Amino acid sequence: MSGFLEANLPYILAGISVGGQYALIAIGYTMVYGILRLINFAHGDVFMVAGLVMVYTSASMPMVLAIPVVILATVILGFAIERVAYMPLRSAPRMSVMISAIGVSYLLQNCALYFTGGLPKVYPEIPLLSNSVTIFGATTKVVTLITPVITLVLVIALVTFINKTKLGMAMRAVSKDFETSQLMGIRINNVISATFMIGCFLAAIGSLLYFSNYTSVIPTSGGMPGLKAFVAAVFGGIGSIPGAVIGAFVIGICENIIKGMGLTTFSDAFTFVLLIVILLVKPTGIFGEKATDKV
Amino acid sequence: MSRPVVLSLENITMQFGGVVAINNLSMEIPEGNITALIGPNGAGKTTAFNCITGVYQPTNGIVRFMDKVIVASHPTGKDLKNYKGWNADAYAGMKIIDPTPDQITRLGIARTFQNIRLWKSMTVFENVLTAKHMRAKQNVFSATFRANAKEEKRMRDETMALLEEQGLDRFRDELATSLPYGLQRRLEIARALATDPKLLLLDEPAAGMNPQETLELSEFIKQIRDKYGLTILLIEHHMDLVMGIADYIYVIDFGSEIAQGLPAEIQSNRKVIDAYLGVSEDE
Amino acid sequence: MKKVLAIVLTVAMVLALTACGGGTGKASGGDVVKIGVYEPQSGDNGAGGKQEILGMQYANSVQPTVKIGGKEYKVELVYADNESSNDKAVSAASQLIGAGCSVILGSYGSGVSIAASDTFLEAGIPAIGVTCTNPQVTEGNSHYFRICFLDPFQGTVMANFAKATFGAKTAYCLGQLGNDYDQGLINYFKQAAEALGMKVTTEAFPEGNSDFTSYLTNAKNAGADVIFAPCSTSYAQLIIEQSATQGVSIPLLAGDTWDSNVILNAAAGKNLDIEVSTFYQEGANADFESSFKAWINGDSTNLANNGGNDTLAAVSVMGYDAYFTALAAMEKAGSIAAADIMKALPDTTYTGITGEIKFDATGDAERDSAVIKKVNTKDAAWEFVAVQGVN
Amino acid sequence: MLTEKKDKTGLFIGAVCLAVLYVFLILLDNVIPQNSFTLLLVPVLKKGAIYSLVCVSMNLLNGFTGLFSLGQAGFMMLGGYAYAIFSIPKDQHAAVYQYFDGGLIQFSIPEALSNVLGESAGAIIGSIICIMIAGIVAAAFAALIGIPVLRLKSDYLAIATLGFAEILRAIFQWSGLGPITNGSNLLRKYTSLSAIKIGSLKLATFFPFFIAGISIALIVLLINSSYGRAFKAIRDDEIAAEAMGINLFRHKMLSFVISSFFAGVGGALLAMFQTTIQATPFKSAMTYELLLIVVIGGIGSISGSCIGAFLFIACNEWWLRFLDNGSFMGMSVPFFRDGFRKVVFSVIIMVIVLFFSKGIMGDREISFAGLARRIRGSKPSGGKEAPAK
Repeated sequence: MSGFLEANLPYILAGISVGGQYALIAIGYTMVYGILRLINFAHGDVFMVAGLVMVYTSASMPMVLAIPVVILATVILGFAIERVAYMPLRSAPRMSVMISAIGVSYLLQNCALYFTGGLPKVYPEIPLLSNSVTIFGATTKVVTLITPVITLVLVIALVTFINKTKLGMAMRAVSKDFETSQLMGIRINNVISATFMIGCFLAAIGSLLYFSNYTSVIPTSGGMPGLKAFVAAVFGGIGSIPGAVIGAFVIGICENIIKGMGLTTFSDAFTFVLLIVILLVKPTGIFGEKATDKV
Repeated sequence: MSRPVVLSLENITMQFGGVVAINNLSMEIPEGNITALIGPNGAGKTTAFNCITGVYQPTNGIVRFMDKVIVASHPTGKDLKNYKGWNADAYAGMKIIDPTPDQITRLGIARTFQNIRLWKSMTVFENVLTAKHMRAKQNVFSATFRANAKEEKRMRDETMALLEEQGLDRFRDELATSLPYGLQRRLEIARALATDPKLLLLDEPAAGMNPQETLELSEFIKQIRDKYGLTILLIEHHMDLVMGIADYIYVIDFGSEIAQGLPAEIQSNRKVIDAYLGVSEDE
Repeated sequence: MKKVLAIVLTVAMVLALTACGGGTGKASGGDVVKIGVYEPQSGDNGAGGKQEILGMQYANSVQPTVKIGGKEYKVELVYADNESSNDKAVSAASQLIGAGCSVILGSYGSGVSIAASDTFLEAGIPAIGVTCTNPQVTEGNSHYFRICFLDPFQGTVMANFAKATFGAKTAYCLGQLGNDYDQGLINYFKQAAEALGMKVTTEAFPEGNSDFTSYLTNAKNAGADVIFAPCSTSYAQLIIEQSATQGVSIPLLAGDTWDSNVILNAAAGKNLDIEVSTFYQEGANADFESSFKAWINGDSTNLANNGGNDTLAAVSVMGYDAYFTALAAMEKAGSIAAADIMKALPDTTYTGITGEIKFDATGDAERDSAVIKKVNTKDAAWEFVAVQGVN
Repeated sequence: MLTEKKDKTGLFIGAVCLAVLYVFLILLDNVIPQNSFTLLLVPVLKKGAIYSLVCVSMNLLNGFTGLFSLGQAGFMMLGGYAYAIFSIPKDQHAAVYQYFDGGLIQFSIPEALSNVLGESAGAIIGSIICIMIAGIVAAAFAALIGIPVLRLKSDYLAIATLGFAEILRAIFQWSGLGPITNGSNLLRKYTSLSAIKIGSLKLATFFPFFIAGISIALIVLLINSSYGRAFKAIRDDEIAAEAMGINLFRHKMLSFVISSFFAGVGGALLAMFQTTIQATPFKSAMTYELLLIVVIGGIGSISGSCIGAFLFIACNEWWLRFLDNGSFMGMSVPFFRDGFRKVVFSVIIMVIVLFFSKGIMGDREISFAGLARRIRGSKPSGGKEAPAK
């Protein structure tokens, strides 16, 4: 048994930790989609920018200061992106907004390329998170173990926030019916900005955890995690926060089990197979609400 | 009632989650008749249309068109457990037939929509022409390579003729959505006629029209019925229109039939008056 | 607002156009000879490409002119970024041809070199590969030469080394899916290793992958004695980092891509055994190195391009030698015309920092040994291990 | 019935413009001396023509049928590979498939035809046959993929097609399929654009324009046919389209398959242009790029897609390259270093997306008939060339 654990625990651990990081990004996707019906393609790149900001800030200030600065900068970035790139297109067709999102993603990646000169940047070690620990004979970083805990705490906090506060209620109202909420006097733009800021806050935390584990930041670092997180959000039923979290863990764990089975070539492909199967069986994801068109 | 029945609904029940939108509705529509389906807002009229045209699969019941079963359903699985409507076992042995709307249209049932659904990027002419696509005798290759120019010309000529007849030819190159409201309704009817239907379903054709327009519409509906040998089922709120042109009327409220009969009978029916005026129970 | 924007955009476009027209128009002529630097400056191989360019730039600063046929020419380096991507190869190559280059140097990464090869061929411009090790770069191409060793050689060297030094019975190979360099080198390593009686497991990771823990666990579970992972440095950094935190102490072997500061930085202070095969060992030529380092340290951009410190990468030294090989070919040709240089190249010889460069019939440099070095994790420096041949 | 008739003058002007363009391209390849300008112009023209075709095919799907599909790069890859696999000469197999014992497919269509018809005819006809195969392979895969994914709606369709493209890419890179796809390695030495010539008359630039021209013409014919109208009906209002007897699944499938066919043809041309092909570049970023071009050109505008493609390629690979080189007209500028080009480029894209969200053409078309009328001094009336909104 101990031999089996020692051989296979790393896969599960990696899966859980990756799943937790995907979950934090996926929440950003799912919340924005819930309100604006927009796949925010730039979200993965915001996550990457958070990583880069950390690289640069940690070089010039102590870690206790750097972490809040990174989180703040990411939240401001999210706010700015929403105001500049999405708000002017509020009444435009959905395709235009999505293109704008792709454009922002393109811009962020290219800016990152310009500033880093295309060289991979080494993510700083965050004390405590980056230390190694051994459990059941499997060695891993502290961050691997902490990630799911932090994820769950944040998700619970978020769900409470959405259910108990006035702003949270406004978010739910807007996601149910955009126009009516506007008529009811909800300040739509504030709600949307808040959604983006929460999404980016979580992405910043996700980036701290993710890059502590995988310590290299390149301009395309956000691409794959972003895409996987989005798949997780769709998998769980886009618009649903618990769905996104469960989807993220399922995808993270499955991906690593697939790698462990020696099917490494198809580990990414498998994620998409899983997605397509789910979409065909339950087109709106596991927790998605069935939408019917009014005729 | 010697005329053959074109469309018949048998015990149609439609349940959304826990809400029974239509409960055990049966109707018979004889050939050449103008039949009206009336009822207060939210009574389930449009839902009935959607069950006939394949947009929704009814939870229970069958629809016959020209003596052929075109829709058949009965509750199964989870739906059966939550089923609140009429007799769940009535059609239990029957094979479920759940056609798509285009299959229904192909059979010869065309419809219009309560909230006008014209193709907004197309002109008036194109809107009608596109509806002819279903019956066009060409495949994608012959269409692309213009191999069957005669067919294309036939479609265009017929479309033009239809537009002239409806008095829409003046607007042929206008965008459909730029027309005044009343004309958009007419265009929707013209578009439905372009599919060569035997049965026409009109969903509140007079909605938003003034009395003059409504009067013209009544004439128009009778006219097309005679010209194309149509059978017509219409949903309407305008009592003037309904009483003026309907041969027979069904009244539903909260998904169930509360009355049926000739216009004169309906006009004096106590239940109908109560349903429309919202009389409370104790009165 | 929109109109103003439209006008501004149009003006910008026109300016851009004229700038290109102007810039390239007055290109040739004068006493300038142009050498095209066809290298990735972004993408997966951006870091390596930049270091290779550093070597050429340094060489250019050492000798900015060349005397051909009694006439002094100023040597100008023209750069085109192929973005480590084959689909940008043709236009980057055309840019160099358009600029009137007499000879092309590069590229880091064999795929992009192969992708641009036909474009250079059609233009009749010779190209000198610096560190592209795939046999297909020069095979069947009369215009493509190279000054480094080849993958079949390198793969065999590493297999021999794994057997001789670690007594390896099982090897685990890990490369990037879709990367011809990784897969090619692994293929030759596998052939040689199996011939030596080793058991070889190969796996591939998808592009953009950052979680290598599962792969490392696979290696461990396969009972591997060595891990051969000749991938690009972006991934190498992650592999090193994660094998340290996972406590996987299996020796990591790799090819020339890993000879980079990135690896040193990543491995610093970690308990790992990392050994790579490469073209040049730092410390072999002290004079050259100290002046090269001084040059790097003298400019912050250079320092950044070298990965933040002044450790010399072998690719930089190769870049330096490539530059001088190109000059030697021009001198031999007695002309700056591309066609003449191409004719002269097969017979060109040059004794560079990395040894004697002499081309064989296919246009490859005759190299019979590779340097193997290992990371001193304590000092974050390279340590010489051996010069290894095939036999 | 006036507008029903084709405006003869318009058609004539269009034909003349096209003929002039084609003659110019042939001259460009053969007569006009190469200089630094043409050397940069030619690849941009070739790639622009190829991207035009791919973008028009994407527009057919996204712009005219309203299906939000992000699988275009995957279908291009299929086409490119199919083309390359069937046109690598026999004696090159050992070299190309060096790790896979010379590969599985041991014949080359252009080569076989060359033996019968002579070299240039064989190369031209053979490559056209291979391009057709490329299209058919892409279309066949689209038909298979379409069965499940076309039942999905909007964003779900987008993410599923994106997923399929990624799956295809992984499969093509898998070494298990190496004897056919060469695994992670390049395919090369197949019939490239430079082999397309009649005697000494080079057609390397003409050829992609020719194939793309025919393909785009076919797409335009399709869009203006009864089926094209049905596609637009689906885009405008699916429910109404279905109620008017248009079979949604069948028509969506048709559009998907046809679009993929032409994406495959585009992929084959791209393979010819690049002279090598590898699965790596055909990732989602490429599809995003295509989508950007479609939007910049104008969703629902064929001529917009073409203009967008040429502008995009020219900016990306030519006009803005000076931004990377550290100097502008001889002056050195502090911010100009590698990567700056892409920053400027993406800012331009954002400006277009935000301030010109209808794109260059909106949903209008360049109309030679309208042009003719304008020359004659009368105003354009109604029809396609006037602003639609």
